[in-house]
Amino acid sequence: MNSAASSPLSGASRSFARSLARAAAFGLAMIVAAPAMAGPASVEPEESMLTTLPSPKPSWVFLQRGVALPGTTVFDTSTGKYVAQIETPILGDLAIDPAGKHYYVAETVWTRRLHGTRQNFISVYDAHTLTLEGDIDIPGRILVGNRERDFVVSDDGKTAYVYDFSPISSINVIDLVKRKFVKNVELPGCADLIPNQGVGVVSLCSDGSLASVNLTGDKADITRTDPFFNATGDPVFDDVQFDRTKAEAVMLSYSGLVYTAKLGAKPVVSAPFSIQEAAGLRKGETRPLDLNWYPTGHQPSALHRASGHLYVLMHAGEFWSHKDNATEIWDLDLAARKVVKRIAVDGGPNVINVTQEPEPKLVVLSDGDGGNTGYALPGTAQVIDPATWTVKFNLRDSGSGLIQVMQ
Amino acid sequence: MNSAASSPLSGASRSFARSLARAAAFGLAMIVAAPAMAGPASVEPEESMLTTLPSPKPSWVFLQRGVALPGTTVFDTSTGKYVAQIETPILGDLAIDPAGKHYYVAETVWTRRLHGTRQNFISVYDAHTLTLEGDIDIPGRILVGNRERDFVVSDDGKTAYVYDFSPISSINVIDLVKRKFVKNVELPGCADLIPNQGVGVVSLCSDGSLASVNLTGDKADITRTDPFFNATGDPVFDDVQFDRTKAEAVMLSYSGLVYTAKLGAKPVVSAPFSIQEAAGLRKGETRPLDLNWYPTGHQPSALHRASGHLYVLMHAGEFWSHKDNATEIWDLDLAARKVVKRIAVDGGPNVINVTQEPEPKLVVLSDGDGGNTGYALPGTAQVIDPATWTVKFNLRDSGSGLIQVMQ
Amino acid sequence: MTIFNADSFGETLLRRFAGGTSRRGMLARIGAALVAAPVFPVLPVSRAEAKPDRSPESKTMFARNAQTTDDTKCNYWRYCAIDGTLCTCSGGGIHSCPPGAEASPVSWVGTCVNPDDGKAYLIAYRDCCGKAQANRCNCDGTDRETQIYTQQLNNDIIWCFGVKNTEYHCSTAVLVGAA
Amino acid sequence: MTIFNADSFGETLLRRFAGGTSRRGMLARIGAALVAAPVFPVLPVSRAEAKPDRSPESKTMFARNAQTTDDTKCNYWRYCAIDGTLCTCSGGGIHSCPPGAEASPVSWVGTCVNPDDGKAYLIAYRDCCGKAQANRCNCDGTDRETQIYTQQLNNDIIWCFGVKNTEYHCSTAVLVGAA
Repeated sequence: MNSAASSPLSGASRSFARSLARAAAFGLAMIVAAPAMAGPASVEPEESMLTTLPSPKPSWVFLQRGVALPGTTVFDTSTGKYVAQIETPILGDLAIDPAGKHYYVAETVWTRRLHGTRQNFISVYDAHTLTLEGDIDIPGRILVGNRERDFVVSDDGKTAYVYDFSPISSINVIDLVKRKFVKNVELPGCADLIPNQGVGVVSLCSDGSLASVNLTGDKADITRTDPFFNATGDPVFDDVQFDRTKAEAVMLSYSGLVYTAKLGAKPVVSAPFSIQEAAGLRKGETRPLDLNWYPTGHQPSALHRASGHLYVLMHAGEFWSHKDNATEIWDLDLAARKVVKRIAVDGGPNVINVTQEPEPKLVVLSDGDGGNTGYALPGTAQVIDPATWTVKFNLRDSGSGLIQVMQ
Repeated sequence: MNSAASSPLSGASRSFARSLARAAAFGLAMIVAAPAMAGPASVEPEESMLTTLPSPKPSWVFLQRGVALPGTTVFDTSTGKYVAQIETPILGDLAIDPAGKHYYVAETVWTRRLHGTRQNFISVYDAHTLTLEGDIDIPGRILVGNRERDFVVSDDGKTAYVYDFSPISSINVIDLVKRKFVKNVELPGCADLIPNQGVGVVSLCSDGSLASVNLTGDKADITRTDPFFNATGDPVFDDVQFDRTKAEAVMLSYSGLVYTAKLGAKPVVSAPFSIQEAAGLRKGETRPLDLNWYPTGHQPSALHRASGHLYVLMHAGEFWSHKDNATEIWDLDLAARKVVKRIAVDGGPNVINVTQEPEPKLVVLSDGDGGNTGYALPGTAQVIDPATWTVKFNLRDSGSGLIQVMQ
Repeated sequence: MTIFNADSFGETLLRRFAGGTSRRGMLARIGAALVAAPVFPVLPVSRAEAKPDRSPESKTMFARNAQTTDDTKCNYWRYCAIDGTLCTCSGGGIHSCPPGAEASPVSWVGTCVNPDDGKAYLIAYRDCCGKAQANRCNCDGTDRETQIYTQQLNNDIIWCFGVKNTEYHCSTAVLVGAA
Repeated sequence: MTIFNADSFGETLLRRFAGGTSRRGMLARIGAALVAAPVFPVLPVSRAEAKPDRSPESKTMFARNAQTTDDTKCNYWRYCAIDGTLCTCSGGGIHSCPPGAEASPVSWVGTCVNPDDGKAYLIAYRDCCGKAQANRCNCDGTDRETQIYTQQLNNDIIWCFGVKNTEYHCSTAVLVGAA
């Protein structure tokens, strides 16, 4: 990597040195890193170096390697190059510090792999060295893959919220400045956390409402909007899109209804419109047998904040096929309520995201890639330029699940 | 599975019941296992059952899923059917209780996945229920894949030996009856443990000798044979074959030399013979450029104890290509010092084992299988009948590394 | 607006377990972890709206193509809302965990149509837990499958609760009763 | 019989580090973890036998096909005895660990021939540790690679010692000197 800086490797610890001397005494041959003391040689021996990273860039994309292999790969969509790997475990959640100084990973491990004591914590990594600065223990968290709204950081970067389902539904609040767990707040019947700056979080509920959880006081105060969607008949996808600067959330239902909500102490939800109608087609039904274009995937839509364009993975099929692979990407101008472009896409993606650069790049991937092995191994992500609708790069061995970007 | 017995699922714990009641009070809908109290219904509700296993059979084969996915799959080579999964971690070692009552797994975990405290222990599983009976903590163990001689159990099933390299070379001795770590014995310059009943273990050494480690006294007593092989110029494979009833070990070198050793307080090694000469070809060289047939793989040979036949993975190539994929299996009659059969094999295997049934079955696999992903995922093992040299079964999604059988 | 209408999911269970019992009594029984019971989010289920629709139009693509003979295939009728590795391929059975795995007493549910009688049945997808994922016969049925704010109808969540270790091994499809 | 003849591996290191120093003095310096040193099993290396063979006959198939321009390919000359994921493909370099990974101060070694000058060089394959395997560009060179009773020449062992966590991330190929 061109942007990487290097620093010499620090020396081994003293206790290790002792163990080494003991090993040597017992007849073991080995090479120890030792450039400084090297005697005369025909070739100058090399030093082992460490590599560091710049702050996360808006052109970077973070791809979870899936449910078979741990780790999140980072690629630069400007160059198509691999940048680094962030240590997310399987079913772990990554959140990026809005200031770009840290990566936070919410994870769950047993002390002895498949037994022992369950531990839930947030690992804090320095964004430049990717070294672990420490853990913040929390009481629990939901175990589910491919969700961006189970672990979110407030817009000011000071507070993290972790969704828990144990099977009691609740929110864990974490102070990222003090690196301390603050409190657990029960959240009956709701899930999916959207940071609501100055208030707390907003959440989707199974009665079809949005709950606003006010966490400013000693006691959490939860208020709900009127129900506006049908949580069992036409659910909105967990994958709520959120524009921090406008404090606006965009929700998409299985049938293709697009809702927007203005966040705040009392969120206000707009009347929905149909993405199919916005494309000049008839509205999506909520029953099988009727063929139409439907949104699809684990991460079916991506909002480019600056332009107000929502990119949606779509497939032709029946209702209740909301996990099918996409065959088209629709480019929806939210303000105009118009699908301005429909583009065929290869590889059957079911996750999509868009970089928040002035000239954005789309990244799509088939969650569950990895050839015909069925193992959801890292596959090939496509970087698509929505200005020209051409594939700029194919990122090989990149991800097999959630795609994240700098907000 | 036909042979499986079933028993009703035991009830949930009381503390969980409390948490459930609390969850319910907060408006969460769920289904709780409850066959006994079911009211009238048109269909009888089913109970959740547990499945149990018979004792391990000589026809079973144990296949490590490799370095990407944890777990060892068990298949029955008589039926080609999947039996169960034993919980071996990546780089964990499985040992089967000779009495068939337990499975032992030597493993290494950090309390917090990639950080925290390193723990090394042996997990003890009941062979019928596969439930964990407990752990036996040990000071350390080598981290290396695809080796059967890093964790062995004595013939009487009472003692386990775990090889450690830290980087001091040593043996951990474990009392399996008391389920306690006993002691650590340093083993300078040697590795690969062969149980030596009534004495301790025998080990391969880098001076080309066998070390006999006598563990009967308070202080370990190590004696070595004269050097008989060249550990750097023509190493014998780690994968020593061992016949418990005859107390005889069979070793195979890169160039194709076959050594046998009678174990005991003072092991005696026979003069080697060339497997190529035993096939009517010229002896293998120990230099590149000369083309010949060479043994190959991580587990290049398998001894059928009762008949004294050694089945060897072979490939045509140059010296120092000892990890190449095999293209033939050679059937070597050890007593006659004659290769009685050479058979072409598909799929380029590099691990082989043979069941110890009176009419044995060979199992071969390409370590590193998993399509073109390069991830060493479970691939397809072939079960070959050496009486007819036909493939009896293809075991799909079975393994990608070490193959083990009941001894 | 319909608040909860996952077919007759609610109705059935109310019929089977609640009967003349009060909601309070029902909770007490859940507390003893002896019975199954749904407790609905915020509003009690509307019985009228929860009636199962058995018209051909209600049949999803899955239901129209399901079979009842091979429970190791993804199109086996009970798998209409399953997600994961089939225990039937992994040393267990349609309602049995493989050796060493522990069945979660809590599960998500589906309403699947049995093509033999054309009737809808309530299926509890009980995960078998505490072992590494078997990864044999992976299936993903999505009939009436929702998002995680309606947990009991979501099949992405690791449904391993009240077990010693929540590692996911495989999923069973337990017949609870007629829907 | 030759006891240790991995080309000039031993000779070089004796020449470079031992010189007039006694064996005892050498061990003391290893104790300080400042220098590299081989201490041979049981018998000291025979200098006469350890002389590098630079004839064409000594060149393995790997050496005959190696290149010196692209260190992200398995046939790069230094990778004659590597086994694992290349750090050069994983955000690191030929002698640099990727961000967040820690280089093991102890390593296995290889003796590889540089096709540009035809000379043999000692390469230390230093593993970068503490992160999940990168799994990008996996290579397995086997020139003079032995079994685990001769650890320093075996490439299957996880060579992560003296680091905080021994999880294997990727491997570097550090040039130590002429062989």
